[in-house]
Amino acid sequence: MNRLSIELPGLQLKNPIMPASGCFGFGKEYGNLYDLSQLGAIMIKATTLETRFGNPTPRVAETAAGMLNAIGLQNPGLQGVMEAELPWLEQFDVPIIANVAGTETADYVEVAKTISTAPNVKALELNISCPNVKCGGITFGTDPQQAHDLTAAVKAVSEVPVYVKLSPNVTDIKAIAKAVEEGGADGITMINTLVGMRLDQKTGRPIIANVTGGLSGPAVKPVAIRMVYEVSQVVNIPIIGMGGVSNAEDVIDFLSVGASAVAVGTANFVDPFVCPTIIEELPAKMDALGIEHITDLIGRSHRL
Amino acid sequence: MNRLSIELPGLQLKNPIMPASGCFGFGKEYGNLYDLSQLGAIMIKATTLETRFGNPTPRVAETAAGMLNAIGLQNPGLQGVMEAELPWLEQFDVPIIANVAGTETADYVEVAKTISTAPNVKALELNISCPNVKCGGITFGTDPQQAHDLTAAVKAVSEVPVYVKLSPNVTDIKAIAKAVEEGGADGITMINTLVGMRLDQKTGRPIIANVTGGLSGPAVKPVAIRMVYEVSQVVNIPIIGMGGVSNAEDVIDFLSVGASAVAVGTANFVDPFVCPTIIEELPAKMDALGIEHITDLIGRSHRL
Amino acid sequence: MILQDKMIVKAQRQIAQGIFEMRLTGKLVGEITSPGQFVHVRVADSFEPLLRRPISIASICNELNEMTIIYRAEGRGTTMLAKKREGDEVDVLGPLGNGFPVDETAPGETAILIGGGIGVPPLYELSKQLTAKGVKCVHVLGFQSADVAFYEEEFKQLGDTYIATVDGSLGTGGFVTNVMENLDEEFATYYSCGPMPMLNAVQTAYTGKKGFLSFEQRMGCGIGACFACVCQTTDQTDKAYIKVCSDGPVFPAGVVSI
Amino acid sequence: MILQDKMIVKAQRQIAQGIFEMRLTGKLVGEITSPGQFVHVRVADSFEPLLRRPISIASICNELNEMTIIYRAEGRGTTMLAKKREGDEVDVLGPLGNGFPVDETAPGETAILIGGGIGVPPLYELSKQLTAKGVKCVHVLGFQSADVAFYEEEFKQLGDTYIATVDGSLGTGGFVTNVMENLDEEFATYYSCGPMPMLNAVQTAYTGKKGFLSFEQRMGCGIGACFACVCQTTDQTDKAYIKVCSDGPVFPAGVVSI
Ligand SMILES: Cc1cc2nc3c(=O)[nH]c(=O)nc-3n(C[C@H](O)[C@H](O)[C@H](O)COP(=O)(O)OP(=O)(O)OC[C@H]3O[C@@H](n4cnc5c(N)ncnc54)[C@H](O)[C@@H]3O)c2cc1C
Ligand SMILES: Cc1cc2nc3c(=O)[nH]c(=O)nc-3n(C[C@H](O)[C@H](O)[C@H](O)COP(=O)(O)OP(=O)(O)OC[C@H]3O[C@@H](n4cnc5c(N)ncnc54)[C@H](O)[C@@H]3O)c2cc1C
Ligand SMILES: Cc1cc2nc3c(=O)[nH]c(=O)nc-3n(C[C@H](O)[C@H](O)[C@H](O)COP(=O)(O)O)c2cc1C
Ligand SMILES: Cc1cc2nc3c(=O)[nH]c(=O)nc-3n(C[C@H](O)[C@H](O)[C@H](O)COP(=O)(O)O)c2cc1C
Ligand code: FES
Ligand code: FES
Repeated sequence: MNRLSIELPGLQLKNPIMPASGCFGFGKEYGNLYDLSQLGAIMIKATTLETRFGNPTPRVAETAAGMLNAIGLQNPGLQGVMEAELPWLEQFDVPIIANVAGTETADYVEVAKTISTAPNVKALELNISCPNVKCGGITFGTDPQQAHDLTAAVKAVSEVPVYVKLSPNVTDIKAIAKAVEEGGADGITMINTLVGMRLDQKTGRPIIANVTGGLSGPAVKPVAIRMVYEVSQVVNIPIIGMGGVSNAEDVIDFLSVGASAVAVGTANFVDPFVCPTIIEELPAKMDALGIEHITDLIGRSHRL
Repeated sequence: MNRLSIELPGLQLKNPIMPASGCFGFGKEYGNLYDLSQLGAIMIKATTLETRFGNPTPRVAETAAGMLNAIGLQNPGLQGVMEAELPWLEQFDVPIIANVAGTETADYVEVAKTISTAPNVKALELNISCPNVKCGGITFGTDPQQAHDLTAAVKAVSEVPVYVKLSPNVTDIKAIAKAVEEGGADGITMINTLVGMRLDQKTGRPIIANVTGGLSGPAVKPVAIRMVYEVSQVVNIPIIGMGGVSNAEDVIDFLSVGASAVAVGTANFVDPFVCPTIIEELPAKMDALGIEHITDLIGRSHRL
Repeated sequence: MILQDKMIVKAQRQIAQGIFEMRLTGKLVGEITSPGQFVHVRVADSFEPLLRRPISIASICNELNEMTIIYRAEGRGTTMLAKKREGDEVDVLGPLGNGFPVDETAPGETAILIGGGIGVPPLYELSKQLTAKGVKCVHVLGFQSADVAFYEEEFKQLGDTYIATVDGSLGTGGFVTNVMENLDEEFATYYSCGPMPMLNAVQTAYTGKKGFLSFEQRMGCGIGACFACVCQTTDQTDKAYIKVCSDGPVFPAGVVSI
Repeated sequence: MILQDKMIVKAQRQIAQGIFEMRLTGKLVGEITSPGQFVHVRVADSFEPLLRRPISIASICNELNEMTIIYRAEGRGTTMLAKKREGDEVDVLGPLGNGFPVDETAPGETAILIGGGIGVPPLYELSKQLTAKGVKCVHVLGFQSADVAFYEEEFKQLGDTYIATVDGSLGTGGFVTNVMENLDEEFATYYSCGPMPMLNAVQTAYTGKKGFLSFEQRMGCGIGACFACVCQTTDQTDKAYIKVCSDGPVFPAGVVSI
C-alpha cells in the first residue's frame, strides 16, 4: 500500500507533491531532467484565452530568502495549450491541474469550459490572485462577493472539479475562503504571492519593470502556514498549500496545519530536482514521526 | 552643516535612524553598549495604561531571514514608564517617540494624554497594529473608520505630534493611511509585523505559545518597501519607514520610496551596534550616489 | 562589559555523536566574570539563519585568552557552526547573563553539580573554579546514551563523577535523580543546568537545600531588551517575570516557577 | 544533458580588481557542447542568497575534467562565491543554453571577437576552439580601466588582441567601437558578448555582417521554465519573446531587438 497516496476531488495523487503554477512551465524543461510521472500532479502555467507575451523585463528580482516575479502570465493562450502543451503531457501518468486566468468573468468561463475537457486535466485552479496583471486576477481575489460569483460561473461550465487560488494580500482570508466555498469551489489552493518591491541601489528605481512583483520563497512560508492554519478551520473543502516549500519538513508543516497536498514553486529554481527529492525523503521523515500514512499528518496542529 | 539632519513634526533628528519600538526596550540595555545620544530618536516599547506581563513563552521563533514574535506588549505600565523609564532617558540628547497601545479608545487616550507631557517625549506612535494581543491593537488598524476615530480622539488630547503605526495585514493600506491622515495624524510609521506562524517539526504544534506571531526582519522588507511606496503617493504627512532594515543600503531604499526617516527593529538583535554603524556608514553611501543631503534621497523612486 | 567580538576559531572537534567542542580566542574572554555565563553566537554572515544562538561558556583559559564552547549540532544554525574550521572568524556577543555564584560554597565544603545533556558544559568551568578554591565537587551527569556522553574524564579529574544514561548504555540506567537517590554525600550547595524537567526533579529532590539552577529560553536580543526570554517567578509580585538572558540564566532554587 | 553537479573547487584566484577566476572539476564538464554556454551556480547552502547565479563557462579542459569561470565579485552572491577555497564544494547546474556556433567560420577565415567587461570570459574558450580549427581570431576587449582588465596575455597567445579602456589607462581610450573603427581587417564572422549598449553598438557598426551576440538577462530557473529571462525579437511574430537561458544566450545578430 502506498503510504503517500491522497485522494482529492478529481485527483488521485500518488503523493502530495506537485510543482506550483508558473514555476514549472508546461513540464517540458523539467521533463528533460526527470520522469514527470513521479509527481503527484502538475499545476501548469496560467492559461488565458488569448496568447500573452507578459510584462517587460526585468521580471524577477531576488530578496532575502525570497524572490519577486512579475512575469505577467505569459502563455501561448488556450488554443496553444490545448493543441501543444497538454497533449505532450499525456505521455506521463500524472494528473494535470490547469491554472486558469483572465481579465473578465467571460474569459475565465471560456478557458475553463474548454480546458476542462482535455483528457489529462483533472482539475482547474482558478487564479484570482495574480498580482502582476493590471486588471482582472487579484481584483477577483480580494473581494468575497466577486470571488464567490466568479467561482460559481466557472463551476457551472467546468467538466472537472474547481480549486480556487487565494491571494494572501487581504485583511481577512477566511472570508474569501468561505465565499469561494459557498460559490461551489471543490477545493482551495493557497497562497499566491505577496505584493512586494525591490529597488536598484544605484538608481533608486524598482528593479522589476512592472514596478511591483509577487514575493515567493522561504521568506513567505510563515505567512502561508498561518493562513492555511486559519482557513482549514473555517472551510470543509480540501486545501493544497504552498508558499516557501523547499524540503520534506516544509511539506509536513503544511499538512500539519490542514493542507491535504502541497505545491512547490520557487524551490524548483534553487534545486530543479526538489520535487522528486522531497517525494523520496517523505517516508523516512514519516517514520521518524511515527506516522503510518501521509494523511495522518493532515491537521495534526489542530488535533493535538 | 549636518548632512543627515531631518526635521519632522515634533522631531529634530540628527539623523534618520531610530530603533523601532519593542526592539530596544526603554534603552537601558543598549545604553550599556553605546551612547544613545548618537541616535536620531528612540521609539520605546509599547506603553499601556496598566502593567502588562505579556504572553506565555516561547515568545519568539526564527524563520527564513526573519523572526516571529508574540511578546504581548509586556511593559511596566504608564506609571512605571513615566516615573522610571522616561526620566532615565533624559540624560541623553535624543528625542523619544512613545509607542502607545491599549484595548479601547479610552486606554489610548489616557496613556497619550499623560505620556505626551513627559519632557523628552517629542511624539507619539499610536500602535493600532499589534498582532499579538487578543483585543484592541490590530482591530483598530484594519478598519479605516476605527483608525480614523482613534487617531482623532488621541490627537485631541496629545501635547505632541501623533504618528500612527500601520499594519501590513490589510487589503488596502492606502485606505487606512488616508483615514488616519484625515483623522489628524501628523505622520505615519510603517510597517508593523505580518502575522505568521512556525511549527515545531516533531509535535506539529506552533512554536509560539500565542500560536501566531508577528513576522519581522529582512524577509518582510520587499512588502514594507512596496507599502511605503504606495502610501507615500497618497498622503501628505511624513512616513517613518521600517521592515527588515539591516544596513545603510536598506535605509536608502526606504528613503527612496518616500520615507522621511527609518526605524531599525530586528536587526538590533543580530547586531546590537547596527544603529550607530548605519549612521556612520550613511555619508559614504551618499557620496557614492552623489547625494549632498540625506533629504535629497526622499522619494527619488517617484521622481526619477 | 559586553563585547561584540570577532573571535577566531583555534580548534574544533567532535567529542561525541553530534556534540562539538570549539575553542575560540578573542578579547571577549577577558570580560567573563563567572562560570555559567553564556555567549550569543552569529553562525553565518547571511540573513538565514538570522538570529544568534545562545551557548554557555564551558571553560576559560585566561593565559591563552581562550574559551571553549560545547554544543549539539542539531538545527540549522548549530549545524552551520559545526562546519567552521580553524582560523575562521565567528561573531560572538558576550559575555552575557549572571553565572553560578562560586562564593556560595566555602572552601572545604562539598558541592553537587548536576548536569543534563547540553546543560553539562557550563558545569565544567564551575567545577574548575570551585575545586580551585578547595571545594569538593561531586558531579552527576545525565545523557541520553553513551554515544552522546562527553567530558566524563575531564570531570573525573576534578572529583567524583557519576553518569546516568536513559538507555543504561553508560553508568546508571535512568535519570540523574536515580543517581542522586543513592548519594549519601553531605553537601552545602548544589548547582544544576539542564532541561526543565530535570531542573524540576532536582529542585524537588533537594527541597530546602541551597541550590542554583541555570535555565534555557528562546531568545531574541540576549541582553534584556526584547522581553522574549522571560520566566515566571514563584512570587507573583510586580516582577512576576524575570529575563533568562540578563537576570539569569542562573537563579537560586525556588525563584523560577517550573 | 543538464546536470546538477556538486563540483569541487580546484583553485580560485583574483586576476584583477574584484575579478575572480575559479577552476572547477566535475562530470558536468563532459556535457559542455559549445563555447558560450553557461552554468547556474548556487553560491551557498543557505536560503539567502536564494537564487542561482548565471556565469559563463570561460574555458574547458576535458583531459582534467575541469572548467574555468571568471566573474566579478560585486553583489551578495558573487562576493560569497569569491570566498570559496580549494576543496570546497559548489552546487552547479549546467551546462545551460546554446553557445557560439564555431562552425559558422571556416578554417582560414577570420573572426572578430568583441567582449566587454564580464562579457569577455566566454570569448576565451570560443577563441581557443576557433583557432584550433584554423580560424584567425582578432580580439577586441573593452574594460572600464586597466585595474579591472584581465586575460590580455591569454588572448594574445591566440591572436591579435586590442584593448580599449574607458579611462584610457590601458590600450585605446574609449570603447571597443573606437578600436573597431580602426580595424581594416577583412573578416567572415564576428562574435560578441557584453553589456547591451555595447552589443547594440557592435551590431550597428557591423550591419550586414554575419555575427553572433550573447545576451544577459535576470534569471529564475535558468532552464526555460519560468519565462523570467525573455528578450523581445525584431520580428513580431508569435515568437515575439525568446528565452535567453534556453533559446540563447547566443543569438544571430539582428534577432533580438536591442
Ligand atoms: C542560556 C543558554 C545556554 C545554552 N547553552 C548551550 C550549550 O552550552 N550547548 C548547547 O548545545 N546548547 C545550549 N543552549 C541551547 C542552544 O541555544 C540551542 O540548542 C540552539 O540555539 C539551537 O539552535 P539550532 O540552530 O541548533 O536550532 P534551530 O532550530 O535552527 O533554532 C531556531 C531558533 O530557535 C532557538 N532555539 C532552538 N532550541 C533552543 C533551545 N533549546 N534554547 C534556546 N533557544 C533555542 C535558536 O536559538 C534559534 O533562534 C543554550 C541555551 C540557552 C538559552
Ligand atoms: C548568461 C549569462 C552569463 C553570465 N556570465 C557571467 C560571467 O561569465 N561573469 C560574470 O561576472 N558575470 C556573468 N553574468 C552576470 C552575472 O550573472 C551577474 O553579475 C550575477 O548574477 C550578479 O550576482 P550578484 O550576487 O553579484 O549580485 P546580486 O545583486 O546579489 O544579484 C541579485 C540577483 O540579481 C541577478 N543579477 C544581478 N545582476 C545580473 C546580471 N547582470 N545578469 C543577470 N542576473 C543578474 C542575480 O543573478 C541575482 O538573482 C552572466 C549573466 C548571464 C545571464
Ligand atoms: C516565477 C513565478 C511565476 C508564477 N506564475 C504563476 C501563475 O502563472 N499562476 C499562479 O497561480 N501562480 C503563479 N506563481 C505563484 C506560485 O504558483 C506560488 O503560488 C507562489 O510562488 C508561492 O509558492 P513558492 O513560495 O513555493 O514559490 C508564480 C510564482 C513564480 C515564482
Ligand atoms: C520582539 C519584537 C517586539 C516588538 N514590539 C513592538 C511594540 O511593542 N510596539 C510596536 O509598535 N511594534 C513592535 N514591534 C514591531 C517593530 O517595531 C517593527 O515594526 C517590526 O519589527 C518591523 O521592523 P523590523 O523588520 O526592522 O524588525 C516589535 C518587533 C519585534 C521583533
Ligand atoms: S532575549 Fe531579549 S530580553 Fe532576553
Ligand atoms: S530563467 Fe527561467 S525561463 Fe529563462
